[in-house]
Amino acid sequence: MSGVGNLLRAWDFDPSIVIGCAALLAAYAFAHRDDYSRAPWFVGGVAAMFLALVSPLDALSDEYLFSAHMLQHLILILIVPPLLISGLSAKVARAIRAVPALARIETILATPAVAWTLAMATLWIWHWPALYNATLANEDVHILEHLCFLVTATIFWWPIFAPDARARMEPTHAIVYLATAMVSNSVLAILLTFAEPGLYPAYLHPVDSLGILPILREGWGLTPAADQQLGGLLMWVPGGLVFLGAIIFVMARWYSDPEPRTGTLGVAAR
Amino acid sequence: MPKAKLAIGLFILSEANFFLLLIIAYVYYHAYPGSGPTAASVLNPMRTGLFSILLFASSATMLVAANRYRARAYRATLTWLVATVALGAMFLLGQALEYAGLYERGVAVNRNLFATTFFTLTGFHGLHVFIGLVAIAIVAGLSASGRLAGSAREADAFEAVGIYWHFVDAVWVVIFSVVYLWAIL
Amino acid sequence: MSGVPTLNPFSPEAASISHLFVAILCVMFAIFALVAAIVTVAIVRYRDREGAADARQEFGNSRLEIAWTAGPTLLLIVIFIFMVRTIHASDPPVRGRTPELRVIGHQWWWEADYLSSGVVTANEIHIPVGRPILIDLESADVIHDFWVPELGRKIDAVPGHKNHLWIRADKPGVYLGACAEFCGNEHAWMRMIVVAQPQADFAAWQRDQLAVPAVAVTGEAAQGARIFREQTCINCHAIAGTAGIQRIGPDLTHLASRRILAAGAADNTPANLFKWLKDPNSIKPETHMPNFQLSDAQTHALVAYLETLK
Amino acid sequence: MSGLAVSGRIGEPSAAAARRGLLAWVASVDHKQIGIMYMLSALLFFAIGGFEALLIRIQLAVPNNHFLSPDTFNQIFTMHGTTMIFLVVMPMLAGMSIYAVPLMIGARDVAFPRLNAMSFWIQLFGGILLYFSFVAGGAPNAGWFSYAPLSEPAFSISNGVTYWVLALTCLGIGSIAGAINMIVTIVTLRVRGQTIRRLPLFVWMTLVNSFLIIMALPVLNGALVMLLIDRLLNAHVFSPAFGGSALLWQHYFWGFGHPEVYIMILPAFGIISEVIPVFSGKPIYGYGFVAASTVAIAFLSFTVWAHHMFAVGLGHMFVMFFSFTSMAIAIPTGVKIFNWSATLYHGRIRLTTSMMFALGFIVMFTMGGLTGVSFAVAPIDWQLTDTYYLVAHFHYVLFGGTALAIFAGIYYWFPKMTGRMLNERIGRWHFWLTLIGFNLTFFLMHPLGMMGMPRRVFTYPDLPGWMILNMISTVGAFVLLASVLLFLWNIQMSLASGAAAGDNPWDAWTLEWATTSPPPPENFALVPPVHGRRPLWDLKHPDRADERAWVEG
Repeated sequence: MSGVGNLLRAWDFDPSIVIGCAALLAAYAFAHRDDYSRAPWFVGGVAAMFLALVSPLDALSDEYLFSAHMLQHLILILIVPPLLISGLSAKVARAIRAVPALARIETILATPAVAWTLAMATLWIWHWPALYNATLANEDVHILEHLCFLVTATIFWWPIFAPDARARMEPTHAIVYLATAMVSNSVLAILLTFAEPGLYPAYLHPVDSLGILPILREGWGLTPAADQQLGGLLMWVPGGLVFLGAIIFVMARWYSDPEPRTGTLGVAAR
Repeated sequence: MPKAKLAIGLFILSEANFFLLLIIAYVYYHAYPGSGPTAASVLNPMRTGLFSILLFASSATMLVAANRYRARAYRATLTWLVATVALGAMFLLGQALEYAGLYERGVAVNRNLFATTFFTLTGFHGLHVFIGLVAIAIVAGLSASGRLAGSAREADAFEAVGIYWHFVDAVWVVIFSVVYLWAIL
Repeated sequence: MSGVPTLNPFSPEAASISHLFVAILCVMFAIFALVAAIVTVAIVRYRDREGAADARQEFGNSRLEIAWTAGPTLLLIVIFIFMVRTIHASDPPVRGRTPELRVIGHQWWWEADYLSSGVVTANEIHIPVGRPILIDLESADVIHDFWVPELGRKIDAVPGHKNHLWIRADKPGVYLGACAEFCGNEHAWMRMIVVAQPQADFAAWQRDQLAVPAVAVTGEAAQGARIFREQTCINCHAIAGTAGIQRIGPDLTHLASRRILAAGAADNTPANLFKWLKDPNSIKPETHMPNFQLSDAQTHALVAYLETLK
Repeated sequence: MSGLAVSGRIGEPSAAAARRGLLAWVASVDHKQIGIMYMLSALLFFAIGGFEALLIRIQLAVPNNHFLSPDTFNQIFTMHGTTMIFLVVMPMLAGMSIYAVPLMIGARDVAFPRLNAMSFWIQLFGGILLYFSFVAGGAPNAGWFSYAPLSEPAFSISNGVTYWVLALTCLGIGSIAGAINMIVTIVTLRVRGQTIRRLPLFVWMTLVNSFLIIMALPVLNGALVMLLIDRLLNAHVFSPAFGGSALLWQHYFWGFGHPEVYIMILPAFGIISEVIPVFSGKPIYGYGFVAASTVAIAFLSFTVWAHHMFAVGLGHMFVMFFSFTSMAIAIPTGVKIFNWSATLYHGRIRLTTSMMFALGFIVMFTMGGLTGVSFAVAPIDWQLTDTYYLVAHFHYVLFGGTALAIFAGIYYWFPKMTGRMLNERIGRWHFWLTLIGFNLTFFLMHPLGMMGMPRRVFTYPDLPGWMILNMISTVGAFVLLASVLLFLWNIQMSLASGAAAGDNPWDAWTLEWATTSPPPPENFALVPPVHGRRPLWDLKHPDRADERAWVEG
């Protein structure tokens, strides 16, 4: 199984990623120097992002498997942003809002309609075969794609996980917001799952630089058709479950904080 | 929250699902067309495109009508409603002509799977346009007889009809791109 | 063969399923007993009677909730892992192997074509013991489902959608099978048997099946052969060595060698065959086999002929 | 209930109040009368569907039986399934929601009373249309999910399936209209103080359920439309012989069909979540978790449909994903069962008939849920799907689950609807007969399936053990018949001479018990103030009001 060995050794510490992650951590450490209580979340987010982009998963995604690439994107869209946001402390969030320019940006971007449209548009547009194939052909486009996903996803999750309660959406609206996003995500996923194989030709005949193609095809049974199906299913089911989890989380948060009293007991409410 | 508006929103939700199913069927059989006519071989995107513009225009006129209505300019409201009905009717006429042309070339609903799914999809959309026209006509009639003079309830109903109409157009945007534009690509 | 085939497997594939099933049954029973016990205890303990304590006004306990969400989740994850293993064990991938046998579901009988040897038979599938046979499963009309519970999973025969399954038996014997997907009027009588034999016997059986039966020239049998030719029989049925080549109904070349008649509606005895030819509906109501209003004499002759087709 | 200030909306007096006699019902737009008509129509069809069930059991009592011809048998079981699902369970639950929800939220009526009447009459019309097929050349005979191509004209010559399609389309439209009406009612007509978080769970589940209906029924309608075009305009969307796809129908049908299963159980969950707390004298345990798990179920129910298709050869990838989601959906369901059980503890349990049915529900539904999990495990499904084990499974869900809950609800709300109590002694008999008859009929179907008996066979060979099990099941069916007759007799007797109910016979705490029984056309003279989830409890125990307990504990 030297092939698998090659795969496991295929770490690619792309400077842009290493530096980017380091910068993120530094910025966080500076901003939160007096309170590291939420740091684990943020660090977890950065770690997830780092692993998704430098580990063998990246090698698989770029060269071999649509499904692996899908997994990588799901991590960037559904796992990393919520973790990063949850890592911020309310204090820092308020500090950011204190800067009028930033505050204005947040008010615009955090508008549910805007955030939703941005995120979903990004998701759909980048899966359009022409563009998707372009990302596989050209590394810069690929990096651009990943940045798009990260940024718009962060904007998308902000109104749900924002550290400052006032920046969060009203629960019932949040449920609709997430549910509709889940539907849009599922429709795209279903299209990918049932589309004819070869939607993304690059994965039909990979240049087998790691010599693992036989293992993938026979050993794991990932023929191009199966690979594309698996990709769609990953987006559909685990992806959908993340949105569902978020909905449940919102409801749990909602039910757990006591309601303001309406009128006084026994006495008629006028 | 206004009742009629919420109700129409929910209705649209269910309608959207219904059309999604028909579209999926069309796309599915687009991959396995079998013998006989295909979208590319028998459809005329240019011509249908022109008629589609009429339909989209009717959405605009409906917006203006709603706008005039809010401004309590009921005469103008009526005019714009009539314009909307006229545009919608022309779109339906265009669809009728298209169907007639297809039948002459022997493309009937049971000719092959493309034909079946095509007529099902566009036919049901046509039906929805027609229903929308009836609704708008009723609203126009009410406003003509001056019985639309905006109590909150009527305003709510007016908006509901408008939302439904915009939905019908939005569905056509999807159908037109999936059926006609895809055929050119 | 036995009372509860799904729990009494005769192939590794079926065994892997039944082991998992037994395990799951135990888990299910444990959980059921738990819930039943919880409810019963509550009823006994907190029943409203003289001097019973007032109901305690409590609203819930998040720790408990998380516990009984996480518990089942873990259990299901374990089950899922075992399931994945069983899926591969009970339904191994085809890996480009060419099927040896094609089974086609018809309303309401099973056609079996041995692709390698060319044997064609119906409702009675012979397999060699101990060797997995790859079946290519198709349907001629509606959806049917091939199911021999003692030998493994069921799988649908879907028109326009080819399916494959492995079938194997560890011990010689006769295994009952049936169509498990509702397929119309005679769904109930679309049964089959799988006969597992030692390799030698299996080879012998194939040889016999390939032999072209001698067409009787004298006596009742000859008369029956003529009836078969001249009545409309040959419009649907094939018999090797005769003009009958149609494959609409079951191939009758070696009808007399089969154990069952009309896909399990009756045992294959001369008496039943007589009844069947005289009035098919009396054995299998609403079957596609028409009633040709044959006289008793004709029917006897036909039976005599068909009984020669060993 | 005096000394309360008015905080509920009180609309114009109902149109029905003016009319008398039958017309008062036929022309009624009052949610109480329409709700009752829904339930009565459901009872009528329950009688018919039950009769069909008896015919099935008689035919299967002994092997090689000739009581029914195969085609008749197929028509009967098709009609039995379709009737029980679309003409009994759905209208019954819809009727209960339409009757109880406006009362529970302190409203005068539903948001659109006329639309409400329309939904009822169109559903009734659909039911009549379905049964008209019997005199129009034969009832549908392709099973309640009418798998293509068996349901295509090539294999189903009679017009039965066409009637089935048309009838179901009507029922679909009616249900969607009703669901829209329910949502708008719950969102816009709640009495002041009753926030979403304070909704009675029955109302909450009705709300979620209505969304399920709005999302799921159009899927069915879409599929039906295409099947209809196949049948009437001889197109071939679902006939493989002409390039169509048989599996597309299955994807569509189960895309609707599995949410449908939850459409038939969520309101039942709601009833249980009202009955168990009231008769335990405690608030529901873990309100938030019960409410949230309902939402989880609703979403998951759209991701599991292909577990009905494990046997069609989808490929292992699909199979594993769908069994994963199918197992996942068991988790929120389990959460509910645990919360109901926990509600019993430290309570003061009054074993009324209603409560007995509710407790019976917990145990019987658990059984159905567990066999359901065994079907989520694909290899087990490969052995047992389309056998009597499956028949047993969904009867434990729909009878042991939904039907028992419906009985619980009827015994609970009958006093409110009629002003008279149902007889508790007959009620207890009814409960035990139902439980015994139900388990006699369906429990032994589990072993029957394991022994290899496929479902939907009009008869079966005389294999060892098959006959005795079938015979017992048939006997059980007649015990069930007895229990139903007892129930009808109880209703009839209690209507005539039942004890007067009073406003709040159960000492319950949701708003419907704050008005007279039966309620006046305008529902409430006064709606009590709502400060929590149990307004009437708060009134009775100002010192131990929920809100205090909430804030303090």
